[in-house]
Amino acid sequence: MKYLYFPGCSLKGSGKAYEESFLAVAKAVGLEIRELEDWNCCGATAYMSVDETRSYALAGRNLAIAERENLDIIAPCNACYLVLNKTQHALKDDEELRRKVVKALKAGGLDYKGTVRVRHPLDVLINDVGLDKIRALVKKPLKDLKLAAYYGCQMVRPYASFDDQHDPVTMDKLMEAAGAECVPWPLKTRCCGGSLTGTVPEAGLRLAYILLREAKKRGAGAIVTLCPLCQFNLDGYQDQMARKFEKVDFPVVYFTQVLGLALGLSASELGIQRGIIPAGKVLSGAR
Amino acid sequence: MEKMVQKVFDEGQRKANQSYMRGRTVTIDPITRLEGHGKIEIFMNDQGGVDRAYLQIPELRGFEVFCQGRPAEDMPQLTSRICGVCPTAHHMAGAKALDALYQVEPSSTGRKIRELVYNAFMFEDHALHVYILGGPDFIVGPDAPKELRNVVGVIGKVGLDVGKKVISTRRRVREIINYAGGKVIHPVLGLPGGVAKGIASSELPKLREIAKDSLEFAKFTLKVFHDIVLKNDAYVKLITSDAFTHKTYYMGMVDKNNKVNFYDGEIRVVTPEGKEYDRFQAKDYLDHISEHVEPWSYIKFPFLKKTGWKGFVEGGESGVYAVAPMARLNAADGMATPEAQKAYEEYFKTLGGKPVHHTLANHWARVVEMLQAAERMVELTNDPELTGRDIRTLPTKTPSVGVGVVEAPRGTLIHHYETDGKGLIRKANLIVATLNNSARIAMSVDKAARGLIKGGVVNDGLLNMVEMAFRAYDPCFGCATHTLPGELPLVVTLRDLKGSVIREIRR
Amino acid sequence: MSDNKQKKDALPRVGFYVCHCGTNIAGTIDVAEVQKYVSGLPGVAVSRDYKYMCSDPGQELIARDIKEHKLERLVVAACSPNLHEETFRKAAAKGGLNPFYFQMVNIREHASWVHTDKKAATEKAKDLARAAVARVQHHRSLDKKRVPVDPNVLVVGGGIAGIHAALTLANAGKKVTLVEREATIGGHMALFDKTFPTLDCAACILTPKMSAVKSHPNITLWTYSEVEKVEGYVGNYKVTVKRKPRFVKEDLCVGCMECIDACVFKEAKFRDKFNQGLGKRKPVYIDFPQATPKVVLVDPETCIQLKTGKCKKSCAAACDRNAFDFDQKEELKELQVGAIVLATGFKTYDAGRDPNYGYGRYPGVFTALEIERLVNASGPTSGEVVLRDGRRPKAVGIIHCVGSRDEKSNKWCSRVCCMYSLKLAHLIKEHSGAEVYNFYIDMRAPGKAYEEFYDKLLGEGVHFIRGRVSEVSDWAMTPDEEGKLVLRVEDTLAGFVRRVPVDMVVLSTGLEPQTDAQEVRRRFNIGCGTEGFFQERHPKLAPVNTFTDGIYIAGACQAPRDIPDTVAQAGAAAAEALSLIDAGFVELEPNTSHVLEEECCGCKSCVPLCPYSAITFDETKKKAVINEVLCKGCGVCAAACPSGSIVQNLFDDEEIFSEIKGVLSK
Amino acid sequence: MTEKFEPKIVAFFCNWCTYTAADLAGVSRLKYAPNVRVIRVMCSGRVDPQFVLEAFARGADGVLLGGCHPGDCHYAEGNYKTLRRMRMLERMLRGMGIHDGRFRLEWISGAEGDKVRTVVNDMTEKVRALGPLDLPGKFKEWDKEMEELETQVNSGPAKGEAVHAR
Amino acid sequence: MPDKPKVAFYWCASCGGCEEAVVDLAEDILKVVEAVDIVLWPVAMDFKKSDIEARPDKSIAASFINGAVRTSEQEEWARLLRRKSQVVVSFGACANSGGIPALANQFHKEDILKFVYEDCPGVDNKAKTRPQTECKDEGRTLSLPELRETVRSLDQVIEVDYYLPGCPPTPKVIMAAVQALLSGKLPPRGTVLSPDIALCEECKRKDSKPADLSLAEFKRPHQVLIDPEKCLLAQGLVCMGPATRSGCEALCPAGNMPCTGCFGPTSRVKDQGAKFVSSVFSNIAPKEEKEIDAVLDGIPDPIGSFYRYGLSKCLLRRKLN
Repeated sequence: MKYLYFPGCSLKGSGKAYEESFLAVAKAVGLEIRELEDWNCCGATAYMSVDETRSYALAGRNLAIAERENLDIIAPCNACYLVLNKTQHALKDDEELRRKVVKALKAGGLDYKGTVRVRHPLDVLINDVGLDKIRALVKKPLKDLKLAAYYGCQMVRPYASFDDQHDPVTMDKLMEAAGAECVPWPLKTRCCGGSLTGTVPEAGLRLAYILLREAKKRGAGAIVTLCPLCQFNLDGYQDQMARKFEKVDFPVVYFTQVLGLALGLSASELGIQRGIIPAGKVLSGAR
Repeated sequence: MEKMVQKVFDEGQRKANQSYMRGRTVTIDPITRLEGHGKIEIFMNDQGGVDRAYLQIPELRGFEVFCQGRPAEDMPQLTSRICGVCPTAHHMAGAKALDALYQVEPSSTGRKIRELVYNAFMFEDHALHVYILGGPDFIVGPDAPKELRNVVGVIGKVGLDVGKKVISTRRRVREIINYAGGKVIHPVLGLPGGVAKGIASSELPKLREIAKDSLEFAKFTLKVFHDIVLKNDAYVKLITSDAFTHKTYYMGMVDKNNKVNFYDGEIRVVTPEGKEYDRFQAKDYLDHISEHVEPWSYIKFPFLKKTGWKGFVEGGESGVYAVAPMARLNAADGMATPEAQKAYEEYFKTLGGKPVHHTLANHWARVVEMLQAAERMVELTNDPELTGRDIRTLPTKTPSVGVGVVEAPRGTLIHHYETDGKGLIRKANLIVATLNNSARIAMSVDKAARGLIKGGVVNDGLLNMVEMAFRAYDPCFGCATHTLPGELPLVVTLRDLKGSVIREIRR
Repeated sequence: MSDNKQKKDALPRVGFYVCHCGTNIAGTIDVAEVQKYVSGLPGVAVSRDYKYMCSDPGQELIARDIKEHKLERLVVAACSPNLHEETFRKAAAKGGLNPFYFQMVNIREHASWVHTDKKAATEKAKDLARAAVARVQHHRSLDKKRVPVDPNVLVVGGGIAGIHAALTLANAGKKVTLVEREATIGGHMALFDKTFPTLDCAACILTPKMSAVKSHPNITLWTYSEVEKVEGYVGNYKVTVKRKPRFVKEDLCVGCMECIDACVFKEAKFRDKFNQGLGKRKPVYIDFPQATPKVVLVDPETCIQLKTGKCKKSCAAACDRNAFDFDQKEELKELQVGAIVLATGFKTYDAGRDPNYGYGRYPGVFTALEIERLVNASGPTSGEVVLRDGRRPKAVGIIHCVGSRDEKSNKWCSRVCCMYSLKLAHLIKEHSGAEVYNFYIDMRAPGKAYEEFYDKLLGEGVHFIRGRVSEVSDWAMTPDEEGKLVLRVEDTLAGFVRRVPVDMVVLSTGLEPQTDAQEVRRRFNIGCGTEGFFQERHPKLAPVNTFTDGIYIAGACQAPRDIPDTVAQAGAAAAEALSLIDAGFVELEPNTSHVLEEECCGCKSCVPLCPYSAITFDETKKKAVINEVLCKGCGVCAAACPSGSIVQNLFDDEEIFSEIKGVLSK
Repeated sequence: MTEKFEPKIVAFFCNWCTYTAADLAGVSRLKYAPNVRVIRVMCSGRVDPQFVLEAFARGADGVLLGGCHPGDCHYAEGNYKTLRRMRMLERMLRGMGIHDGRFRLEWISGAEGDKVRTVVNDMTEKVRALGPLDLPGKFKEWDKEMEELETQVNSGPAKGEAVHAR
Repeated sequence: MPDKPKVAFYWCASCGGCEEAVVDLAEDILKVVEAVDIVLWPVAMDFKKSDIEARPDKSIAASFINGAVRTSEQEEWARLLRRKSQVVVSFGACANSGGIPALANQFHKEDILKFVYEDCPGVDNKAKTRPQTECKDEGRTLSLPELRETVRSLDQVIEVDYYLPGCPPTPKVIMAAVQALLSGKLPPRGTVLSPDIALCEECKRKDSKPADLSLAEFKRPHQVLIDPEKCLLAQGLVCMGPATRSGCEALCPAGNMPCTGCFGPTSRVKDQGAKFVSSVFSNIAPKEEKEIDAVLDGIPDPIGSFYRYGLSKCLLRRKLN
């Protein structure tokens, strides 16, 4: 199974651990991953709201490059995943827009027909690799590890392409395949505070805090997520939360890290040490 | 010059002069009594003699092209529409090409049914030409008034009973084709590996009867030819006269004993001296035959590849060759059946040994072949296998290329198909009897014209002579260009060297 | 070709009329120009435009012209033939012209209403008119066939709609067969405790009608049965009904229920469908005390005897009438009826489809139907409003429009939810004294005494919050939310987001077509709308008719409906059926096909094509023959006859070819 | 061609589904392209491939055929018969060089007024893009090659005079 | 023989099979020759075109013209005979509907010339010489007529009074027609002189045709051994019989091969191919598009199969570019 990997800015920066663990896991389950050559910003952040057409062109460029190889793109960052998907849809539905964007691409010696599929690693692991294969590959089942599976807002909305918008379950299933237990909680897709933590801190922090607290209350040992932004938000601001509300001190890890451990990869190759709130101990149940 | 020719001239002179008075146009009949028309352009030199005469074929149908994409098994039926006079020849060549295409050997019964149908066809087609198309030239006579130079005239000459006999024999022989082939014109029996329909033993007695009578009729025809033609000095002289003579290569199909065979065998070519020059199988025809294209005719001019195209010239140096009865007899060492063999020997004895170069001898050769066809019919109708049930072997192989050949009344006929895996025609090539003769016919016309036209005198008798030059080949330009024959009236145009029209003779 | 066709040289005299339809047509199409244009066409003797052709004077005009101008053909350009073809055929007849010497041109639905460009619309009208004029010249004079109507009626569905229709018909003296899929009639209404807005007891008003059905001499009641097959045509339907085995002889059982007590299962332990799974039942059971027929039945899924054949059958033993028969087989019965009333009802929206409301995830979340059973005196809790763990709720939130007015699920308003939510609010408060919150988008109370009912509840102190609830969750933001279900909702009147903690959430689920509505409508050869409810012939003028004559629809199978409307519609359907039956015969459209015997070569190509086996092969003549009574005029055979030897009346080749030529040749 | 080409599309609609849908579109006042001329038949199964060819031969740039959805035919299976024949007809049209876009078979139920709108608009645009088919015009054009001669011969050539056709 | 009706036979673009068919009247031909005065018959008798031109208009009782029309000469002859004749009989499939040659209407002239003179195997033509309407040979100017793009039926060129169907017409229908003409008992103009009912009527296999074929597969003749008794359609072979006019007494089925439709359709059908499709394919077994296509693949050349003799009369007339 061959795929093109679109890192986006996060996985090269704050989300390095995500990249490391994702690539390691992909290797372990036998996915052939090649980084998209000469990729550029996905066009997320504020750009969309500033100039739609251009940001579509920007994202379109990545799709165009991918199309030449006619392989699926894997975008682990939920923001990239959403924007590229959005672009994909927009270019399909809006003839006018497509004309403009393709014109722009042509100027760059590219073209886009609209054949590329944008995939999330979770989607690929669940639907292309399959739980059975993963169960078979698990070397160290993560017994008595309790997790709160947190999907964030962007993976399921608006394109619930492979899971339910309100009550997604795929990551829970995957974690269970890894031997872990997922606590039932209703906040799977609730806002993590996102950029608000930067702009309206009190709001942002509160949102993030609620997630952590609830997860903890429901007996989870850690939140497992699949979005570098969420991970950063929940993991990074806990000291501020401590000051504002209470000390939570709750690890937030990537699903690829957890899976990696179960597959018998080492903590270091999965970048577990990179987390601000140390997750080693909680996950150590597995080691 | 011969008395008769002289006579024709004087006559012509008179008419021509009169017609001058009538406003410098002479109107002459179409080339009639052959399947397919020609167009003759005669260029005069200053002396009023012929500089060059062209026989042009004005149409083309493109069967090879519009058959593309069609299922191969339809080809025998499609190509039979190339010519309704010899549909059976095309049908049979097509069926044999399908055998090769699907690499399937026809069941023995299937093969015999085909042979019976085919010999029946050769017989009736020759009969048609002898009595109705070509025959009048001799039986009634070349100098006879035109309104008598036709089947009615023939009947007048040989008597109504004979006329009726001709007609009834043809009808009955054609009934054989009708019965075994579904239709006599455009039959439907041919399929790869055999035939569509078997022959019921209940039919045998009738078939035997017809075969027997056919043989009798063939013998009778030979007698008629003796009595009316060979006993007439003028005719013999005419036949052997230089105007109707060309020394070229000759092609025909022969069995393993080098005897004439219409349905199957190898293609043999002899030199103008009558020596074996080439012998090959149909599938290899492209190694031996090429086609030359002239801008002034839709017909193509095949030639012997090894010798090459040297233009419209005679002799061993030129790749021009001939087919059809006379050629077949030249190319073989004898006939395959006793009666025919006797006639064969007499034919060459009378015409001064092998090979015979006199175009008009085709008429006689045709009668010889009628005998063989009839004798084969007798043989086959007495063959118990003819009524076998195993009439067709189903093909199992994937089709790709197939070439089939038969000897049509008018000469060697080759069908060549190439298909995709589903048996749909990708490419088709048809080298048709008359096509093989096209170069020699063109030469005959030129030679006849040169030999006969002097001082710009052109008249009916002359035109008929020119017609005779190629009517003898019983040519079918319909076949030759895979055009629809008969759409064009003959136009003879006399031009000076500069090409301006001195006189146009047309319908 | 056909004898009574006119000769080309003498074109029949055509009268052409184009209708303004007020401004409906004239507003977009230049009718004067059309009239003028057509007047110049070959064969046209009269060409007029008129305000309302369908009006009496309009029809008079036609009748008069036919006489005065000796018209031989009639063309009217107006609305859809589905609306007024009959009208103008009658007008033609009135003028003494065979009604089928008429062709209608649809320039309203197909032109003026759907186009804005006047010029183009007018051109289109001209083309269509020209085609009709060309076509009508080939028309032949025809007569409608009359076939008798069987006076018996089939009613499908034993809900309030079916019950009312059946009784109405039976009271009119017609023999009625009422077929119900469940073991008892009563439908959804039997589940309810009270009905809005009067709050009168559902049972009290329904059960008398149910027993009336049972006891009515003209009604045959087949419950636990389903329609398998429907053949025939208007007035003459042949229906096959499947009767499922109850394993209890219906005629013997008196419903004493001794057997139920005697069952080897001492405890009732199986899901009780009738009670929405809130209660339990035994393998031998009866849905509810007033079930009609009052006959027990045995569930093959759970009965030991039926599953293993090894049971001591104490139930059977307990029956002193030997009503048990464990060998009962399903049987097929055939009916001959002239008309059919479909009252197959609805199903409620599956609340599980909105995970954000947590149905199935949080035990405190209920559907409205479950509450209906809870508040019902004869329900599983005998009227006690309690949570699944038995606690009494202190606060209850009722969420409206679950599965209604929602892009993601159903776009339509289910029409009854607002009112039944109000009813439930009242009953819950009454039964439990809890605080009740209604979360609504709009309050829709458009019926007699409905708005007043709403006012009444406002008076009772029920809370109303205008806003669509975004999620129901169990995480607490504040201590007082602990252990509660919290509804998040934007209060669109107050303009901020509320979190309302409650103990019980009620989802007012909307109404949907029955799961098998599609199969059913195919079986009866009628249509469904895009939303899946049965399609009426005309939304206003034929609300209980379908496109198949003799088949009528009533109740929520056609669209969400409350009880009063349903009953009214059931009456209407019954009346339609009666008018059909009492006419005694139906006139069939003469658009049937026939074989030109001389020309038929007997290739049989047409024989297998007829869906109604109307075409047979005459072995002696070696020709195909069409039975014109069985023929329904689809024309498939005419299209398929390889030698063109089948003619369909009103649609024969010449007519259609001339129409094609007509629309195209300017 | 300066002014926009307005395609002529002939439609055959079955009475029970597609024709009703078109009525519904009207009742709902949906707006769509005025290029279609509807011919009503009781069932799409009545539509003989000859009708389609005739429509093209008479000058239609496109032909639209509307019937009930498979399984929904008012006459049980008429639309399957339509589907089968028209699949073959499509092959034949291709064989005669008529672009696929010019012939269209659509299943439109009585409730799908909106589909009538979208299909008609879409087809109108697609056919507009293909340009005029205009067979009647082409027939004339093809027959031009005969005209010159026709006049010559019917006026009758003087006896014996040559008639050359080039 | 002045009082005998004058009759002309002419061939346009035909294979000569129609003349053969006349010759096949055999003994009967003498009767015909007795009864009429043949003023033109190029294939068998010598006559002048000028004779024809010299005749007063409408002086020929009947002209029998066979062959499709593909060149100017053919058009010229057709028009001339039309002018001189009271009745023109379109003789045979080619004249009636283009016949086999009309299959060329699925191609273009250029395709044909290019293949025949350049791409055809065996052609030795480096110079890519093509026959020219005008060319010089050693200074001598020669000309050839131009081929028409389109092959036409006779009635697409001149008005036709009657049609004799078949490829070729059978002696039976020919005699019937001749007698009708001689007796002066003429049917309405435009009539096809053969029974106006489809071929199954006179097919020996008729009774063996089951009502419901619902074919799941079509077979090609070479793939199966054909049962000589059973209906050919029932054997999965494409037999045009049901969509073809009778009169030939089902010769091809008698020859154990399917009818290919040479007698054309009945008077009630405009387009033989379309009508055949309408009938046979309505009732094939599958319902799903994919499966339907699979069945249709069994007929790789629909045009050639359904319009073998009638492409000129297909409502679309010829292939567009």
